[in-house]
Amino acid sequence: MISKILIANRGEIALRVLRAAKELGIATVAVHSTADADAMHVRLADESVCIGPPPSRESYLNIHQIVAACEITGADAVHPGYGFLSENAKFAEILEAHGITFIGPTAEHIRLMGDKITAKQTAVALGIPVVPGSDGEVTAENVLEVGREIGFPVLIKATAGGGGRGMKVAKTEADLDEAFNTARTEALAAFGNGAVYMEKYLGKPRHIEIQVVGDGEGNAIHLGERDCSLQRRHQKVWEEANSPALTVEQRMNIGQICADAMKKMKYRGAGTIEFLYENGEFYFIEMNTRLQVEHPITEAITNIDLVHEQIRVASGDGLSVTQDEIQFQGHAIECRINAEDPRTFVPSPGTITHFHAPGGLGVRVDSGVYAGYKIPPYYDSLIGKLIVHGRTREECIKRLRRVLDEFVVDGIKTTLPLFQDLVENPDILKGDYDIHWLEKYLAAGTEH
Amino acid sequence: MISKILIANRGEIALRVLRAAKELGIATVAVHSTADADAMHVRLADESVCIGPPPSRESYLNIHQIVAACEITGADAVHPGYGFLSENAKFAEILEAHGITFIGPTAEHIRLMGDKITAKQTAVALGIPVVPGSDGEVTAENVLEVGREIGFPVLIKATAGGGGRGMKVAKTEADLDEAFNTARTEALAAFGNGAVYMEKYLGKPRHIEIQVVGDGEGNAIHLGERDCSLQRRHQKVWEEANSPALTVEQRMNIGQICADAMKKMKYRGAGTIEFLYENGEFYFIEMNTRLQVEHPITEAITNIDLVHEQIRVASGDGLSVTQDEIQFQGHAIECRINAEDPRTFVPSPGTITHFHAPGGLGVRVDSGVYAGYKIPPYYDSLIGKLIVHGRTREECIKRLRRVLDEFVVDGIKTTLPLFQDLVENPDILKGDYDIHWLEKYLAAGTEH
Amino acid sequence: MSEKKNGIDKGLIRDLANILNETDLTEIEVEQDDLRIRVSRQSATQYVQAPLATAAPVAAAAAPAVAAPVAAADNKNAVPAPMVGTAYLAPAPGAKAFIEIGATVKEGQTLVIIEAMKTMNQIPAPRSGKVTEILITDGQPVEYGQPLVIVE
Amino acid sequence: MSEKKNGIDKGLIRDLANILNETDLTEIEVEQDDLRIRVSRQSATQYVQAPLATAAPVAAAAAPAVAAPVAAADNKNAVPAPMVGTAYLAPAPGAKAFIEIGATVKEGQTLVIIEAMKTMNQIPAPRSGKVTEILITDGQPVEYGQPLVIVE
Repeated sequence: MISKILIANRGEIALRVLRAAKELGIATVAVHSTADADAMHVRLADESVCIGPPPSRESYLNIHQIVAACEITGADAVHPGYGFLSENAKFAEILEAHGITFIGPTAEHIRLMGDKITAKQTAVALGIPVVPGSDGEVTAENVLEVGREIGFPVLIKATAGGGGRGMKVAKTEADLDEAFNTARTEALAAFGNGAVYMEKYLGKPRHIEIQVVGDGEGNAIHLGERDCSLQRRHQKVWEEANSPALTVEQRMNIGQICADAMKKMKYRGAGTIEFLYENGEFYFIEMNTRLQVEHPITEAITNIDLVHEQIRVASGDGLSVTQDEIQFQGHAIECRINAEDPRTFVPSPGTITHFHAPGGLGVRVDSGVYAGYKIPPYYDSLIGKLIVHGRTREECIKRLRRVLDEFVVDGIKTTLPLFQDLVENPDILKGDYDIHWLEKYLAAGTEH
Repeated sequence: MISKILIANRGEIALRVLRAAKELGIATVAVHSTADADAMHVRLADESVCIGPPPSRESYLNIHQIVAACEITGADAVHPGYGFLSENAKFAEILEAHGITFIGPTAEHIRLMGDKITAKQTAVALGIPVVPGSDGEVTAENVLEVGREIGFPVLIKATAGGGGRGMKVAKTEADLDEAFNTARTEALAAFGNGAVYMEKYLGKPRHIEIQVVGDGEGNAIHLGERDCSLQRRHQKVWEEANSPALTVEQRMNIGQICADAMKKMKYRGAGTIEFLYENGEFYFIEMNTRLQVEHPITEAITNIDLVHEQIRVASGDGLSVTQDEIQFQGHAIECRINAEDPRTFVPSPGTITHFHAPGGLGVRVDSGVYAGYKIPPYYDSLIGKLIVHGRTREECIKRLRRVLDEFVVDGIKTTLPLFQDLVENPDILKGDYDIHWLEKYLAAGTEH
Repeated sequence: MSEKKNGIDKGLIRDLANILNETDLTEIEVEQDDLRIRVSRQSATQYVQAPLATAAPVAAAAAPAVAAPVAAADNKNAVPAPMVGTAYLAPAPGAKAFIEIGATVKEGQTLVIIEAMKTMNQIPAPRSGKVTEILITDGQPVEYGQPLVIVE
Repeated sequence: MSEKKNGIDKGLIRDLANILNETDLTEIEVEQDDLRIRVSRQSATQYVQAPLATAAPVAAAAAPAVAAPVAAADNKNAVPAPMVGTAYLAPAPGAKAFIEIGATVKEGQTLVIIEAMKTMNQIPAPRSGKVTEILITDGQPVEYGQPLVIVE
């Protein structure tokens, strides 16, 4: 049993974790830098400890200080949130050495999935589909055979490469010879090494991720997918559950593959398996061994509180549901409200002079800010998440449109106007977008 | 088709209706008294019209002004909310005469259910269970027979009576003679008329109401029940869906009876059939031919937006769901946040200096107030509704407890502290309460 | 950050501060490119201005259905509409207007009529005086309390 | 940023300030291309008190895990805790305390020790001086920045 959780994070996710702990009747300790003394979760926590000056490495990333805060408060568990120390295997080990429960997976699993090479090897071993590629170098002799095996279009890449040089796409078999030869020549010229390898080429993939939770004893469930294709500089901006692109059958199929993989590895806690998706196929990118920012859309369509589940499995109480009890209800969209210029994305820290969250049916706001709150300039710009639920995607979008008009954050610039544009966009309304869509849309907007 | 809705109400319900209209892409007109010029829904509406001075009878109850506001804005429909003109048959008729759609039932149905006697007759005719009673006077000859037919305990009441005089309970058959004779004697002494009649006696009933929606064409559905037993001076304070007292079978059974009744009468719009409930039996009290304050708890467990349904059926688009598509998911509780002293219930109008709504999973706030809002002293004291949803009643209550700690309304007194007490009370936690519980609880608190 | 940049910033800030003091302002904010400077001074008594934002929490207030000349609303000589409806300046289309600017009116004399629910309501002058302003046009919708005419 | 640009800005700001004063407004904001200027003045009559509530939006602030004597936090002579941990006034239980009130200490001399993660950290005097106050008790948990001792 966990009796007191120290929340080793800040901002909306610290508040999110605090809410779950309070609902479960568990005492809470907020740790904070000197810049966050006025934060909402600090005010709401049972106890608080200042752990250092504003820079993260001296406070939220300072393992020593966080463990010391556990010691002086008697916290017997730590929830790391996302970012900061949430995927730091050493932190998990140190906590374990001190007899403190880390609310997350084992250090071994964090390490395994934290390294791109071992993560991909593990995925293959667990039956999770990965991007097909040549096992090593392709040569003039086997290039056609490997190309046919992988399936066109394919990408030829320099093994020594980087920065796009020595990289060529062969759309069909007819393009293969030329692509192979050009890539080799470029590679030799650029890197003094003409060796190339081959991978499946994905032109317009979507980013689709599967939420999993395991109890560490060999039971695991999946909670369907989230479509996070709308990104800017690899930052997710808008997420949906379920994906407008998947059928129920595809969902349950890839979900089951992921749940089975988690059972096999005896994964403990919440995790997300990220894929690129194109033409009905899924290709593993990475696994995040922690809670994601966008977890509330999964909660909206399943009514399952993922932080409750994390705390349950960390306590040894197991999962609260079985796979067949999980029902997917309706559609949910999350908009990330950042303190940024909605076009240039330049951060806009400052004091929030007025804050009014929208209300009504199907609306959730996760935010630690309030009227009078001063956004410190030291951390990321996410100041809140708006999650809207509807019975259908259409109802959800209509509701989102209404809700965006109600949301008031004065005193700083936010990304709210971007979402007001997106909810009117025909591609978004159709759900017709890939991971390049938002960057192209923003680039086009700047040109005008 | 409806293209522009005039919202003939104020406060949170005006905002509630506005939200639904916006989601459906329908233009909105807010009408308001001079006291409500700064109201949230007035600010959010497409158009607004000031219709009179603060007193309701000169503004929100002034049919002339409201119809004139429709005329000058071109509104083709009126949503009456609850209270004010929502159950005024004449208003519905006048709108109809002006070619304006009244979003509600026919004037005939409003009138039928607005009169206690015709309402009870209609209920009986439609197969809705009513409180069993003697048809007229009981005499020494038939008193035992009637008593057995109704079932003990029974209440003997003076036909000329009032104020508890000439009223006696017979718990069992053995008490009957004495109760009958005493009641007759008292009745004769008090009213000069010894005639008495008999009714089923309900000692500790619960208030349970069934939500129905009909399309006016003979289709109707029920959306389960709400338990509104926690009342003070006949004002509901805390409502739950589903009731902690009913089984699924009872729910579906009484629900079906109500839905069938609405089909038979070709009821149009949303309505609520209110019952007293004791020992497995339902006894009709009255029918409200409008939206109820507490409708959001039904929305929380069904994901169906009742105002959308009202607008749909008023537009002739029919219901969006059939009975077998309705699923009841989890448990919801509503707390009415009034600007009142939480113990004495003395109204506390004034300026809200700080307002911070709680957030997170399963939380809905319907409120038109904001920081800086001045509560006018002319209208009722309801300033917001907190609706919390969980997968089970236990989860819902734990969440409610967390949420109440987060809700900040500064500058005035509110009923929030009452709810903080109630969520810790053993009877409430067990769901073990009747319509007298809250009054007794409050009386006991005052004594200490 | 270069010394030069700091120097320029500081100079500008000093200049802004001087302006603030000289002009008796309490706040100046300047934003250009990615530079933003705000200088402010609190009054000695520690009062701060009422947050106007709280009086206007939503971006856009609803457009009144009718274009009320707000400035006139507080004019004590204004005659307000006692009801919602459509205001007319003449008893019938094409007829002579009840009043014109500069006219002298007697208490009780009809100024305009307001039509509501097919009924024509004569709006009388509340007092005798001179019409200095007519704030509505013929056929304009009006809301309760909206100033119609100024009679001084 | 060019001198000219600054000069132009200043002229505009002064002009805006004059307009503000002449018109009895309280705020003017001008935005053109990527330049934005806002000038404001609090009117003497329209002050209201700052809602303190906005600085404390939740009913009860979290209890700090440690009881910091807040008043001392701003004392420039206070020696703050450089880390989280348990503070001890003596090198071992029962041993003589490092310091006592009235003692004179030299820069670098150990004032207290803070134990964190089984490690004893000596907290040295940042300067020579006289100990006028000891703000913690032996074995008390302390947070980052919490004042420990006052050395004047």
